[in-house]
Amino acid sequence: MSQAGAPRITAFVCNWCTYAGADLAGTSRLQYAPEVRIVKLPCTGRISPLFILKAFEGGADAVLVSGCHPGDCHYTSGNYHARRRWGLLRKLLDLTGIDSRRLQFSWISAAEGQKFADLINDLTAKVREAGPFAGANPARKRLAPAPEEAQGPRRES
Amino acid sequence: MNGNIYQPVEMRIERAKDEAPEVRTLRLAFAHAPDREAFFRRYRVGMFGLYGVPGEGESTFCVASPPGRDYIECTFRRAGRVTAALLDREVGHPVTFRGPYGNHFPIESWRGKDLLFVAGGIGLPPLRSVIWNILDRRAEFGRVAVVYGARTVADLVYKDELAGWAGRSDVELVTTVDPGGETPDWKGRVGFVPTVLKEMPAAAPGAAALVCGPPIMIRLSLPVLSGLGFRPTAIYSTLENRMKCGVGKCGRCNVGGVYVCKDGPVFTLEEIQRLPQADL
Amino acid sequence: MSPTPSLREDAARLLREGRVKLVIGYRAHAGGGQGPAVPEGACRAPLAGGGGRRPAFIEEAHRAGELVFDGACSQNLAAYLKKPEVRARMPLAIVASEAVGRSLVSLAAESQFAQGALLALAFRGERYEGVKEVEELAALAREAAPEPRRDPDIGRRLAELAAWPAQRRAEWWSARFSRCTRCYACRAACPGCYCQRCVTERNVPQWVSTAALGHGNYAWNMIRAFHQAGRCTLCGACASACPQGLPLMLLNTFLAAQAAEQFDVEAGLDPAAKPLIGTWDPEDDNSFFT
Amino acid sequence: MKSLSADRLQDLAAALSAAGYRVVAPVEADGVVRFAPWSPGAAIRTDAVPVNSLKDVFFPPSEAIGRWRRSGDGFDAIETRPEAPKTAALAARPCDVAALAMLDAVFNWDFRDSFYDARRAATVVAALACSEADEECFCTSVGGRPDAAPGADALLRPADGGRTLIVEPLTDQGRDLAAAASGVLQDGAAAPDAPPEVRRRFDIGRVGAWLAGNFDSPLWKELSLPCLGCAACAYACPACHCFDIQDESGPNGVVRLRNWDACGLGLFTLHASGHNPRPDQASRWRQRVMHKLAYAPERFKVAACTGCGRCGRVCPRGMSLADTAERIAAAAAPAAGPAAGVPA
Repeated sequence: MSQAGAPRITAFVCNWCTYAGADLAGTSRLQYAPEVRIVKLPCTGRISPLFILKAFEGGADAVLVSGCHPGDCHYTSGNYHARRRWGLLRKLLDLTGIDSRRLQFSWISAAEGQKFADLINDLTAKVREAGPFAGANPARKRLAPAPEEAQGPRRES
Repeated sequence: MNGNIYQPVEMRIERAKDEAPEVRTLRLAFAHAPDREAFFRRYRVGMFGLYGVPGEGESTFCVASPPGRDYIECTFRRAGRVTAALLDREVGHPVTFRGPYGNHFPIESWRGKDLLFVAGGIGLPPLRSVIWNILDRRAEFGRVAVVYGARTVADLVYKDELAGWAGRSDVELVTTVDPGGETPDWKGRVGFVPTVLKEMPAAAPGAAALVCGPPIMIRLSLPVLSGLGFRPTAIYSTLENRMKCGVGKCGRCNVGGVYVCKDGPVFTLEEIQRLPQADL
Repeated sequence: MSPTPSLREDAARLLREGRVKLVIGYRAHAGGGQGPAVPEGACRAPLAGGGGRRPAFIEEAHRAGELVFDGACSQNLAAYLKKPEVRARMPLAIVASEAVGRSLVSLAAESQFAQGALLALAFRGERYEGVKEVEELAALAREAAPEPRRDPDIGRRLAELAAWPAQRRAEWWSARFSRCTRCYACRAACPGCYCQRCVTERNVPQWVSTAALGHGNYAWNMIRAFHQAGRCTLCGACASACPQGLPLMLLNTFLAAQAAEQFDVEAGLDPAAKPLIGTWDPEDDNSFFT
Repeated sequence: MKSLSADRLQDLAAALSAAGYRVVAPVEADGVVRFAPWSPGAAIRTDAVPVNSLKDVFFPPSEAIGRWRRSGDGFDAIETRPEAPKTAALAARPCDVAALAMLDAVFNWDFRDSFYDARRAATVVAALACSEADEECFCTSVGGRPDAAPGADALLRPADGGRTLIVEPLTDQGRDLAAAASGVLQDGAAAPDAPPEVRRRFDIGRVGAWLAGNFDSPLWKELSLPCLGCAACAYACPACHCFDIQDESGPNGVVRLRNWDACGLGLFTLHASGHNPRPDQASRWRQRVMHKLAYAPERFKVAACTGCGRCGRVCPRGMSLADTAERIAAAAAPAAGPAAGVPA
């Protein structure tokens, strides 16, 4: 469900741990905030900085990146590679106006359904508190295909 | 008269036909009758258009169908983003079109004259519109011969139409495939186009040759055509430079003093030879 | 003593002996002179004209006399190793200031030229050091800069930015990026931007918009800087090349400092260095993960 | 004679702004002087050639030329009109104004570009005659001059040693502009300053003759070696006009953009098949020079270079069209006279 002012959160998660954790949260019927859109990748090592930029370009209020705990990568070292990239990228984005309220990282295993639900709730609350990013988002695409789209309610897609 | 010249018209895919691996022909119907009328008022064989999918972009191909239909057809191979998007579209889906643009073959000057068409692979579509235009008005022209080759039998496009032309007594059709490209039941020739072309009869006075295909085929066919008696002013081809606007603005197709989208795409060999760095 | 005679002699000898096919260096611009003083803000890339210095491409020993070197030779010639026309003339020699030297070491670490394909006619300041292999160039660089060198003025500006709220930072950068015309002079001038097809030119899918608009300019400037993280030697070629005067060195210096702080990496000092992005350590900072 | 104190240019801008014009002028931001929208309080810089040219006013780096809304498997086109507010371009240099002849020609030579034309029609150009020239200036080599701006609607001519600007309306639009600004203009005589000396760097006729016969000259390779293949020169150029068309989509719709592009960039002519008819920088630099000094004069009867010198000022390697033309003129010299070494 979508409502005006609801934060838009994009989560890039790995297939083996965090996605399974999210799945567990679902099958365990844990309640968590519904605003997150999950994009499943084979491994956090596959999550390019371009994905994160694209999410902000498309109007995400926050981006979550999550995968297997260090040492648990299904492909041995994908998350280690990724961690190094993000250590730099998050600082660069922070410098240019996308701070840590908008870009978060976590390790969530397949067994951590509760952690996933808690994280999403926590993140959603923080993003709600920070408010919509649209006005301040330096990456945002500000092209209105249809003049009325700019003001219109967000469509579920 | 101050309309947006970059605004395409809407077309609907009426038919899609796979010609060869990754090569498809789309038959497109104009969504709005005035657009169709405007198109056919200006369209002459040889002209091109920009076919598009909003969100992906536009791609330039010749119009492969003749005047006198209520649709247009284009034949293209998967190459980049736009052709991939066009291949994804299904019958009934809309696409966009701008055109017709560019110059055209001087077909009226060929009345009563013999015509030799030489094509290789995906080079047949630009000539196909001319061939059908001629066949629609068959009595007005002299002998019509078509030499068409492809790397393999599978790569030949318009297979049904080739069969139709082969069955006509007023068209002389020679099809050929490169050595090794034949199948057990292949009835045509085996050999490269320039080789097969050598066996064609000499040019009659006023005859014209139209050549379209890969650069290497064109390059090797030209001396053969000269040997058959075709002068550079009687040999025609089309240039396929990369284009974006199609209307002589964006500068991409500029070669020498020529804008291919305005002064072409149809050129005589003599004109092409005067262009610097022509791909021949 | 002016270094030029020995530079010219070495260049001529290398060409004459057939050890290199090409020497890339600097020559005085035929037009010459500094010209009238340029008003502040005038249309001029700060180092572009380079005080009347231009790149020289010398293939014949008798032309080595055209070579000059002085403090005005500021263009980073290592960028020419990207050009197929230049690569076709390897082995070659490059007149290497300290900045060019560090770029060459960095490129060697990234296997951008074969061993023996490149010699440096090396300078330290304006002192000529002679013909150097890449390893010797690296030793020179380490000797010249035992401590990381950062422009203190840039450090001050970064500290100022860091103290602002995020929204103000976003607005400040957006105002600057809005001037970017996507001419890619930054990319062209950078020795490290050597991808044959840049990510902004990949269109299936189009990750980085090529439009000179806010979103495309932000994504482009982020990705350009990020792709240099841990690789940039802070030569300043990109910023000098930018016609719009975008503060690219703020981004580069910031990332270089981060690379040093987080991963103890300093680019351009070790031809055997492993790439920062592409390697990892189990002990890398994990504190930003929940 | 109408004139204006040179330090009152901002007042002129303010008067025009009050009269409903959007004012575009050389203003400084972050140490860079650019042709950009003027806002109250901003100083108008007449002492520096802006880094971008007047072209940007009519042909911006990116603009929407088409829009669609998605609907099912299809799209609904949304009419896309140019944004063309009533504009006054102040203090454009004569070389920039001269380039409008090239832009007018290419955007109208057959199909008419409504986006360019709408802004052209909505804009009044008040040129500023030059009082200084730097070493990159070469307008006099390509038929221009620093103290006249044919094609402008008005000319601001420095006088009284730079203290005064004489306002010379040249068209009805220019007269409208002067009328709108009458409150800040004064009557009375002023002595026009002598124009600066702009060195003539090459003989354009000789260059043209050489270009006609030297497409395959080895000189192209040599001249292009320093070129790193960016678009700084083309984007700064007042006459360069090549562009790309790119679609940008979102969940609900599509915007088709026209973005600047340049023949110096390697991908400009790259076919989807991988074939590139201009495979190296030598062929790209040749295209740029040929297009400016041979093809455009042949096709449009106007050179696509007005000698503004920006290419030389912005090139990261200090290349310039003037340098290239100079080299060409030198190469052409022996052939121009009786051929040396050839027995009569």
